[in-house]
Amino acid sequence: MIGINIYLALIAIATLMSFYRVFRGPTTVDRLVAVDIMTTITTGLMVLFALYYRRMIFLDVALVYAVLAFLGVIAFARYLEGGI
Amino acid sequence: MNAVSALGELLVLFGVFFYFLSALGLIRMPDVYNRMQTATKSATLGSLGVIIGTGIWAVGKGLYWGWITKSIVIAVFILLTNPISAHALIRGAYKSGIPLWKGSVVDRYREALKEKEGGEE
Amino acid sequence: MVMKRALAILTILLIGYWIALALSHVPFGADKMLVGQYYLNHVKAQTGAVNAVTAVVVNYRGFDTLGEVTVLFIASTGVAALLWRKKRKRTAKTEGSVVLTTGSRLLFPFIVLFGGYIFIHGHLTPGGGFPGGATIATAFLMLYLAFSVYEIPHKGFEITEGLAGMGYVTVGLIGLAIGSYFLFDWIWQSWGWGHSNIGRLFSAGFIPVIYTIIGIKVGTELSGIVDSMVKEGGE
Amino acid sequence: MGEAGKISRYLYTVIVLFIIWLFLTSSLDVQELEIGFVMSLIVAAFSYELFTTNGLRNLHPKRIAYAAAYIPYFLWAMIMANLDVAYRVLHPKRPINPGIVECKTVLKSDVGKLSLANSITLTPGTITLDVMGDRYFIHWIDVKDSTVEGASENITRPFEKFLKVIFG
Repeated sequence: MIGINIYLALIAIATLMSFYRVFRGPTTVDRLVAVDIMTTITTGLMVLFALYYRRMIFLDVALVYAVLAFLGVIAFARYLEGGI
Repeated sequence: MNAVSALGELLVLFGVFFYFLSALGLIRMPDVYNRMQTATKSATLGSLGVIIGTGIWAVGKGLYWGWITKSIVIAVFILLTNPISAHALIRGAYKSGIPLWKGSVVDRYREALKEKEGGEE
Repeated sequence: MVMKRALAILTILLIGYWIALALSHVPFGADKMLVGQYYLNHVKAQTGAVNAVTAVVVNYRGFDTLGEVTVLFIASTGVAALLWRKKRKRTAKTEGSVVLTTGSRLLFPFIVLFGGYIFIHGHLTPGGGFPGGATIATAFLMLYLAFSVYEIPHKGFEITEGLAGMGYVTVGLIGLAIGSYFLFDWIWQSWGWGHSNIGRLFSAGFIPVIYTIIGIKVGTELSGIVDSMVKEGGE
Repeated sequence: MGEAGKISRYLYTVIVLFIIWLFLTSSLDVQELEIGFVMSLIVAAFSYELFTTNGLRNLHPKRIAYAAAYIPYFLWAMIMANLDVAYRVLHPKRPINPGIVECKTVLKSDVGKLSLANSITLTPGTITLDVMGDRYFIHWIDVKDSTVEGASENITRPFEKFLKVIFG
């Protein structure tokens, strides 16, 4: 149908669109929410990249990234609540 | 182009659409709580679509069947963790004192917190 | 404010342009390094690893990796020494809500298993002991984040770490005894295990063994670092 | 319902971890299965206390059947939620009417509360803000009913009838 390159480009554009909120803020939580969404979208991008290169082992990279992104967001959220 | 890979590609397209929706929600909504409302849901569903779609698409292209199981693992992980991180973030936002949007109608949480403090004193 | 930001963006663009300019003359894919080519040509026959990077890290440069593990050990000891104070406590004011605590309890075994998966498959996938160990440490970090009173079992971790370090040296010494040099790959070269099934799990000589040891050691060390950093001095 | 015995909890953890391992390696090679079994035994040994309180009771056929029925229901609710979000985001006037409401739940176990909270977060217009005992505080993008009973009727009831059986 449309082809994998187009999808990759579209997802990258969506990531850039959420990057707007990281720049604008205005509060820290706004930026964090945007980062959370960005990491989620990036995980999808990585999975699609694995298909682009036809390497199944790249899926592991996406999973590690998902784990680390989750932990990062949780750490910041707990910090906002007051102390870790 | 067989039916399986067409289904996978369709799912990917579906997911990409929701990714866009989530980014758009992030830009358009007025305050952080509403942004979280719109962005988290559509990003999670979009990920489900893209990731499982990629697995099905790969199998349809004649790659190893393990693609689909592994993509299911990633999808389930995201399905489990994304709401948790959204919950932690919104709780952190509230606790760090960000006010609700001016058009909000009711705030039971503040009442409950006050009640709790009053009970302790 | 806008001026400053615009200046920053301009600087970044300029630096990016310079880097792109400098790299545009380097031909892509043409590798002039002879030793790299040697590794790529001989890696399957000599080590049995599908992933050449892993073979270089563990096999050809095994001694350096031992040094890296030592550096990490020193780093973790150093952080503990630097942040050491008598009564150190957690500063968490609020317990995580039931959603976060239950979620981390459910995810903890999965993340540890995934870390194990990464270091066991070091010779087949782009993983290995260091990322695997780091993933295991993140599982403990998650427990720290979720519960306000959680602590790692310090005694058990120290013993495990010491045993893992000794295990690494022991594997190397067995190599010295059987073959000719320290960290000689005795499983692959002398015993010849796994020659028939390159690409399956039980192959590549002692790479999975070493990586398991490294994974456990890195995991415990990084958890120790997390523990030292999360706590702060009380009175 | 009290805690299950240690052996039951351990076995349940091993089974779950082994299934996850199968999905993760996506291979039926004998060597992978052996290592996976050993890894599940080791990991389960030091994580079963955290992982589960119900043990093998979770594998009761009735619970599994309800869980299997819950998945399509939940996916459907999620797609509906996203169409709702699409409407709100793309509508030029942004029709939102947010607020924080309180709900009561009948679920007892922690895992049940977690899945209810996650389900709420992913379905139409609601996101869980905090849980205190059996009180859920929910940020609702379009408040229709600000009383406790009305909100519970709208938000938590549909999921509870499934989750009550699955997790107790």
